[in-house]
Amino acid sequence: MYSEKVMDHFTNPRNVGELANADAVGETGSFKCGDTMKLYLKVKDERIEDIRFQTFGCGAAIASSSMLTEMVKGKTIDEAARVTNQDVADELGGLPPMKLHCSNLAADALQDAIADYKSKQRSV
Amino acid sequence: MYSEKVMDHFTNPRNVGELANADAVGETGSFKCGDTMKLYLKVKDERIEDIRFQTFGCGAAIASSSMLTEMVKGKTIDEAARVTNQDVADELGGLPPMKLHCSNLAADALQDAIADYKSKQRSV
Amino acid sequence: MESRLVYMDHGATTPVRKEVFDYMAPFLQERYGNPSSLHTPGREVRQAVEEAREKTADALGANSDELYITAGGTESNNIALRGVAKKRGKPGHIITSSIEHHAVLDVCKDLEKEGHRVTYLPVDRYGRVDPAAVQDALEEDTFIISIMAANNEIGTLQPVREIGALARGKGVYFHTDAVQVVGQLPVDVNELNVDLLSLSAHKLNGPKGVGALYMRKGVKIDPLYRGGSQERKLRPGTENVPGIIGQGKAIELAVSEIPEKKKRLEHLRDRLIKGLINIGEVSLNGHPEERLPGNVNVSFKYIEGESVLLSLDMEGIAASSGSACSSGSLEPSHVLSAIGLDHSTAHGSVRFSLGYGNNEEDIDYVLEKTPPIVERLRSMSPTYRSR
Amino acid sequence: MESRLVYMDHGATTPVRKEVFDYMAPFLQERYGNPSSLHTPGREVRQAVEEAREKTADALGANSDELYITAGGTESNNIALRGVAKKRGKPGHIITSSIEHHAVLDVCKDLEKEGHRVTYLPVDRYGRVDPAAVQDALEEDTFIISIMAANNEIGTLQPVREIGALARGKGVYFHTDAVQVVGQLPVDVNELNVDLLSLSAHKLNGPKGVGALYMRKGVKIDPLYRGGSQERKLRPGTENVPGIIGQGKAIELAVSEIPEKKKRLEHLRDRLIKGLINIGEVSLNGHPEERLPGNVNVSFKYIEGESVLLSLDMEGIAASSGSACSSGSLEPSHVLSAIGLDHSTAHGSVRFSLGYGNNEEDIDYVLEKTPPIVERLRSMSPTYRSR
Ligand SMILES: Cc1ncc(COP(=O)(O)O)c(C=O)c1O
Ligand SMILES: Cc1ncc(COP(=O)(O)O)c(C=O)c1O
Repeated sequence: MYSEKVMDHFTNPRNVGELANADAVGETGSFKCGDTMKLYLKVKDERIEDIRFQTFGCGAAIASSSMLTEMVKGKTIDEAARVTNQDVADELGGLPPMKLHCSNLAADALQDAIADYKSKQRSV
Repeated sequence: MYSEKVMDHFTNPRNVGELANADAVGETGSFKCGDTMKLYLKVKDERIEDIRFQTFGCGAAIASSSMLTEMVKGKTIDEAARVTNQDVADELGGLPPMKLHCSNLAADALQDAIADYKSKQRSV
Repeated sequence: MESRLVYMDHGATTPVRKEVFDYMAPFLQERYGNPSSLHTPGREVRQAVEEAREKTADALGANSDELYITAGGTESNNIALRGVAKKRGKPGHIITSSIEHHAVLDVCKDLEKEGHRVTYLPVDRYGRVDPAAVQDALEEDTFIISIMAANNEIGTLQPVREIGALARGKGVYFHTDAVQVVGQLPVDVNELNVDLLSLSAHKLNGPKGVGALYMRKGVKIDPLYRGGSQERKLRPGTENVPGIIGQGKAIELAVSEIPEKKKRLEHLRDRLIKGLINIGEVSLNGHPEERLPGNVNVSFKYIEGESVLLSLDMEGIAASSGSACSSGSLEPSHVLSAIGLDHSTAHGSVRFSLGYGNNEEDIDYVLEKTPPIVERLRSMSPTYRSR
Repeated sequence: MESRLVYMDHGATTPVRKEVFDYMAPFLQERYGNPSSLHTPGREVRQAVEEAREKTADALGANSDELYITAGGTESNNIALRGVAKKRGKPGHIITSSIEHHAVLDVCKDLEKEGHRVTYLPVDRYGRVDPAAVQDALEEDTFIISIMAANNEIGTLQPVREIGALARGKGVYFHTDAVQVVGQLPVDVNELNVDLLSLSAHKLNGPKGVGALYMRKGVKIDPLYRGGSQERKLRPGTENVPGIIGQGKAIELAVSEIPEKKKRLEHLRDRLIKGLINIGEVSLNGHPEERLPGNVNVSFKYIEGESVLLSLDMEGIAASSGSACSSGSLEPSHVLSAIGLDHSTAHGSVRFSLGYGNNEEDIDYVLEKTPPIVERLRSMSPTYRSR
């Protein structure tokens, strides 16, 4: 069902947990299947210096979260904003069709985190 | 499907063939399945002295014909007239249900032969 | 690495027992005649098929001419409900429950489209249908009641006997989907007042792709398929001979062993439930006592079922989940919703279904491997705060 | 007494080949997982099922997502015709032939009751449908044409390609019951312009109780059964895994051997036909050339088929007959009537269908044993006068 890469990220997820002093937090969930994800960003010079996730969800959800954090760590906010859920799925070597629409939401959580980050910048 | 007795009468039918100088001939056939039977009687002192059959039909038809000839040989015409298709089936140790109504017609052929005999008696 | 398999998904399907395999194997080899053929190779197979039918009927206290072979539980359910509705020929009313298997539920939805009216009875928090609710739901033109004998997900047993008596009193057909029960608990169609009953061989250590429909003599039904005259025209088509033979043997064995097996499985089941609950923030789904001897269904709070399954699978433990993510559909199990679980508790459900071959060591193993898995997943969960 | 079996009833069913049995046996033993399950034992079985589907599709030149597993030829035919009619939702016109298998013919009769109109095309004395007659029968609302690829009784091949082209030109679905042809002669759904095709594993040295329906992408159909999401919901129910695996292997083997097998069987067939005709007052039924490689169907004048079969059976020869007496119904075969045989000639028909394992010695044996049987039965017949 899942590729080896998915299973690797599910079994040994990267960057899991919280960031106590996060600069931004993003959250998203699937109405369809109930998965929820939370992303914490530490940003320095418009660059994602550190990132953590927490996910309630299936194997795909956990692996997508982990993969995304690897993909965007060290990227600028603008670069990171261009990463799509499809990119995450591709990087994982593909996901089962039904999982594409429900458990592959990490990029949405990132968008939410970036929005949070930007709104905080404005309000500063 | 068939009892041993049926198979015995099918394999070694008794009294098969024609009687050249028959006193009566009977014939019958099933509209339903197309089986036909012919019976030849030799009658002496109102008693069936000899009997022969010819049958175009399935195992049950052949066995029923053979069985009937054994049952009525030596009987008086009146005794023989009382033999029914059911008697033949019983004597054979039973027949498959569907065969009861199509291939078990020997007693009908006998009735026809007896009618033939009687009409010849009258016309003498 | 030693590869250990602890199979605890007997509710999904079961291994074919060696005795059953040995019994059916000749019918996949030298005994290949078509039972409808007139010749000896055919007639000998016909006889074996009829013996298997008898065994299957015997197991239900039925006559063998009330037993129709099908291709499984799904087909049995479809034939029962649609066949009776088709014969009726005009719209009417059907009573069923909201926790039936899809092979009943979705047929009912189809029948609604064809003009029938269906009452989907609610269940209590344990998943039980109230016989009084069945009584209340009866209408002038109710023509069939279909209530499963036990639920496949949460294992809850239904008051089949009471519903049967009630249906009998009203002259309404009573169908029960007994796919999860036959071979696990005693079933007697006369004691239970059942008119139609579905079973499936692969749930009782028989082969996949064969089942049966018991139908009381006199039940008026139309076939759905047409073709040859097999199964007295109710289910035409060349018989799945090895399947039928295997089913007969499997059911004979299963039923003969019920008393011993029930005791053994209930013991293992209760040990497993207790051990899992001990993990903390784990709740049992289904009825605590009125449940299938081998069924354990729990919800692990804060985490999702599929990820638990995947983790268990990596330890060689095979289980299943009512989580949306694992079902091939996107919705959480209708059964877990019907017993009132909130979305996230339903999401965290896992079923361990015990059966042939499971033993104390399997329970030990599962109780050793599960807690760290739960702990790990909870540690990743945004909703969990460890105390 | 030495007991010899010469099986010449491959049109009724065939032995499962050893390679096929060996291939499927593990799925009746250690590989028992449910292919819908998420765990490793389930996933591994899913993969094997999909490989078998691919093999089955490959054999028809189809894509594997156009191949749906069923419980046999009867179910495939029922799903094809009823499913398309159900989806259409309103009455329309169907074209079929008068010599179809009952699993097509009786479905059509059922559909007539539901308001559809059906044209049952006649056949010539060899049992051939005229493509021009199909053309002439087309009506404004014809939505499906169902013509079998080869007849099971008399072996006559139909001009499937021509009918397919014609259907394609008119945008009407074309279904063919290819149960007797797949594995015997090359079949390519694209070359033949077939939209739906039925096959059955037990006719090609696979197991009983499993078949397939090919359905071209885009064909609009409604499922008949509801339940799980197996077979993309067209045929729900836990998969008959060993059957599917066996079917895949059997069809792969059968199709790979067609060229050699066709030559071999045609040779044996023609020898047998010649030898039987030599008995005298024996006539061939069906087309002399355009027939299945293994099909021999003759009428023995003056005698009845069942009694021939019984007598052959006593010599260890397994054959079949279109005689009413042997069919379980009371009417003579509709096929033999349709090709214009009178009642008594139809009554005397016997089918020898050759296949896997038959050889020259079998033909010798049948040609040695049959003449005295015919002679004996004729000597008992009231309609026979020996010259
Ligand atoms: C309660 C119940 N009914 C029906 C079915 C369907 O049976 P089958 O898979 O044999 O079609 C199942 C199992 O899948 C079941 O658990
Ligand atoms: C031409 C034809 N169609 C359909 C069928 C039915 O197939 P099955 O017996 O697998 O249901 C058969 C064989 O019985 C057949 O010969």
